Amino acid sequence: MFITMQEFPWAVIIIVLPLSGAMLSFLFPRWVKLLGVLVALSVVAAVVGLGWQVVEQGAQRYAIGGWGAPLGIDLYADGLSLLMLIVTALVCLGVSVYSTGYFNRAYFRRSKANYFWPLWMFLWAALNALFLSSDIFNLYVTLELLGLSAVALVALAGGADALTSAMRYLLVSLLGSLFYLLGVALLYHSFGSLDIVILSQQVEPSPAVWASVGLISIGLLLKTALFPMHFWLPPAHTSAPAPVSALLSALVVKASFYILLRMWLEIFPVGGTALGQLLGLLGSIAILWGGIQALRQTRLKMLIAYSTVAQLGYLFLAFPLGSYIAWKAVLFLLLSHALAKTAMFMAAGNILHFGGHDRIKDFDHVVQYQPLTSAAFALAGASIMGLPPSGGFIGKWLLLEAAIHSGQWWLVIIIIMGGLLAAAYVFKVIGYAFTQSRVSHQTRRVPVHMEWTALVLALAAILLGLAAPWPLALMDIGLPFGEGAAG
Amino acid sequence: MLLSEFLTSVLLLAGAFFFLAGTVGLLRFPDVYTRLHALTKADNVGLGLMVLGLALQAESWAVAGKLLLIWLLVLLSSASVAHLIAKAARQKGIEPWKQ
Amino acid sequence: MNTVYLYTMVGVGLFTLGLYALLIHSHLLRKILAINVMGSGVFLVLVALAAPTQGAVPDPVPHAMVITGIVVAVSATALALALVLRVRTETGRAELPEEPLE
Amino acid sequence: MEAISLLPLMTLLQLVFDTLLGFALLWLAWRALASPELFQAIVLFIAFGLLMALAWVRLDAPDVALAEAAIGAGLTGALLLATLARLEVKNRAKSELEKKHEVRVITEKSKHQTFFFLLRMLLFMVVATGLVYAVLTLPENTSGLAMPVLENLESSGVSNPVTAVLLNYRGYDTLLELSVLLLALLGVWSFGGIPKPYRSFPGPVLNMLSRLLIPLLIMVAGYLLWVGAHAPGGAFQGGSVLGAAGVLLLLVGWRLGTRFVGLPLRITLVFGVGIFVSAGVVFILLGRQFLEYPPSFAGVLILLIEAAATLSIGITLAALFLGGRPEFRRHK
Repeated sequence: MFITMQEFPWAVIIIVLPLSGAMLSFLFPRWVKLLGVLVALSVVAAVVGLGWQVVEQGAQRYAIGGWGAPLGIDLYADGLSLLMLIVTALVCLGVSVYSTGYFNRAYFRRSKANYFWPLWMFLWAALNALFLSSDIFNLYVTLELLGLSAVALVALAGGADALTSAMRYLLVSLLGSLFYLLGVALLYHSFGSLDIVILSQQVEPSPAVWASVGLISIGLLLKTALFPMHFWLPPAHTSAPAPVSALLSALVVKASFYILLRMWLEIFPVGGTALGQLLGLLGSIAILWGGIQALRQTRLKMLIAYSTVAQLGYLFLAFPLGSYIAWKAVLFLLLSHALAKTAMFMAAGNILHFGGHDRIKDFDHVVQYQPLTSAAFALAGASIMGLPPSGGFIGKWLLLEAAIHSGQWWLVIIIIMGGLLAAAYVFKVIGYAFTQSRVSHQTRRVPVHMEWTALVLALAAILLGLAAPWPLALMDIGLPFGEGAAG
Repeated sequence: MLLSEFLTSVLLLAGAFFFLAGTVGLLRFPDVYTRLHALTKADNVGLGLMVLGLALQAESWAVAGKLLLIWLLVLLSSASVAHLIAKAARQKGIEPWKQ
Repeated sequence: MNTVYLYTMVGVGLFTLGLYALLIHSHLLRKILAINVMGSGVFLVLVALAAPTQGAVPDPVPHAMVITGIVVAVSATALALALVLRVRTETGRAELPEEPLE
Repeated sequence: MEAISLLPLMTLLQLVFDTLLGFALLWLAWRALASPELFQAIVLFIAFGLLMALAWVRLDAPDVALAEAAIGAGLTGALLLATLARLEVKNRAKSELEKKHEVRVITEKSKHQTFFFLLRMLLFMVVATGLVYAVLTLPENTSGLAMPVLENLESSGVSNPVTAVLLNYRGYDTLLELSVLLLALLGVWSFGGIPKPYRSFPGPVLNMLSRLLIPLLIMVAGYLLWVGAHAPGGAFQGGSVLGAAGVLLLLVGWRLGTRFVGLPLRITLVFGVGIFVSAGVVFILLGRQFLEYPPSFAGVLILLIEAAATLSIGITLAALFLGGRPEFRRHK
């Protein structure tokens, strides 16, 4: 009524929509599926609205309650948060469509299935709030909202495995949050503000700042599952229901990485320091260790979960480089991994749903029975390996370029070896997809839209590579990674 | 003025003495029933004396009333809780100490 | 040593004590207690450093943050406790398996 | 003259008191985490929570003290005890083996474990020493945001600065925090299959107590909600007192009538967040920012939101205590 399109608060809408969706689907369990898809579509529309605003007018800042930082809480959207929101919207739309088939009565008790929707929409609201927040205490609250909903979703699968891994995940998540919160306390008492921008202007090295760097980093690295703090990830991501595994691997671990990235870019610039080298080293070990472990797995979902451990390692290779290109490369990898990993977990869910198991050796003509799912897995695998023209290829290419540019040849070797390992485990799965199993299995029909969703998301991961200039340009809005010329 | 301050001091000290006695009883008595006895009796009187002492210094009747209310509530809940604990102990089969 | 530093040190002490107990105990109920103690430690640091020195007003923002934190903590505790009961029903033990599932 | 000469004595006494309290806190925490019996551990933890409330009072944070006493010690303690009772109801005659499990400390011998154990210890040492050093070098008094909070108090609608921060300046945090509480309940319900609590036989005393206390508790909740605008108190403190009333009701065997278990209960649970979000969105439509209250209505609006939140918080906490989702059948 009184507001023009230019200043319509899309950022708020993006948070409020899934939050209201969660409440409505809790109130009216009968309508959950319809609500889920409707909310997903409208959030996508709102993200488009915000995207248009950001592209037209540059980075957006929105003062909730009209107070403005440091007294109030600000939302902030630049290229970095916009891209995170876009990929979240795509993945969540996919998950929404996929889940209408996955959580049907044949597979899940209805009472359980009904809880999926509100929990999942709370998770989405938490993700959107997290990517938009500019306030470090508000980030803590969103982290808790995210962690608790993720844990409840893992436990939804029921059974001893899912429950114990959910429990471990919960403890890790709470521990990580407390480390983060203590770091926030030290930062607040050093500079009297919680706003990232204000902090970045005032910050100067002191023991308290270093302590808070350490605390925040440990807390968030624990949540991001960087080697050797990855122990909780594979069981949790494996035993969760397939759409939840997809959400966890694609988005939830990235959320804590996003905060880390923001803090390190804006508050404590550590790119290129000794700490950065350490993170790069841990990332490299994660790539190799995760790859080798993935190769050793006999169950498909476990393999994909270890692949996540490895792929998360790549994200930390930017820290020893610390250059403009390296940051962009890592963000690009993050986006393409989110899409590809969602597709992979969905494909695994389809295979599991169809044959009732995910033992790789017992696959029975998967290609023949589920051609769309197999195609989705192969395409997503291509992006994970980094084959051209996928999104994964562009990301790795940029990362290689940055590594060569700075003369850090050991990183080049790690990147190539990681790619080879990824190729090995992806081909292992694809190889078995053609074989016949000696054991015959009871099979179940998989709804067609579950197969299509996986395929569309895998295609999106490939298309991301073809349309690379567009996201790369978006990343520069608001200059989250500094000036290009400086790098 | 001076008298009321003097009275307050005496009452507070007396209250503190009852608290001390109750705590010693809690630590030294042999079984759950006698400990409950020590705790509730002494603490209720102790708190009562403290409340009385503080009420003498209260700025208004409302504050004194609130203090009194606190004491009454504590009386009510500690009596009930003592009963419940003793009942639970009896149901668990803990015999009262005899010697 | 004034009040501010005293309580801040107690807060740090509680945090590390809780961390230690979280890592060494295997019973889940104890782990949850440990997390809560750690949380109290963090809250204490947050508020103690905001305590007024000589007559000034205390900073209310950390107070509000801690109230938020307390509510978040009780939510997480409730969820964790319910999960403990479920784990116990499914596995017969209120502990996590020593080795993560491979 | 007299007051001045007493001042050093008072500061000394306060310092002694603070030191004692600090040590008591550390000692209780340590005992709560190390005592052999789980029941004992929980009771010590509750005592720890109460002393924490005392520490908040000493730190001039009465709002936090109220929240800590009601939620941190009271409801968390009730939740812990209820869980323990349900863990033990499964096998009343606890085997010796399990008793050992309760205090078992992870001391596995395998190399893998030793490595991680050493890593943890190292982490622990680094954290402890580093933190102490960092805290000691902090500037002693940064006034933080006290000044802007007080300067804008006029237009915030309330005169208690903590309520102003919680419901107005940083109302968005509170909105998300209410969502966390709702989410926790949703999670608990989604687990399903939570064992029923140990059936209690309330007896005349508990019945009498509840009959006396519950109306009083509801009144106190209302009072705390009302007084929060200008003195310590507010939605969380009021809500948790209401939750305590709910817990007491559940303890004496009261259950929600079948008619109210479905949608009516769910509406009550969502009410707080729902009103909060709606209030925020309405102002967007009126051309203001999200959650930006007009100063002239702010007081009324905050009270309205807090009232809804108090109700939802109270019911949610009581429902969390009950554990699983309330059943449709009547118990008796």
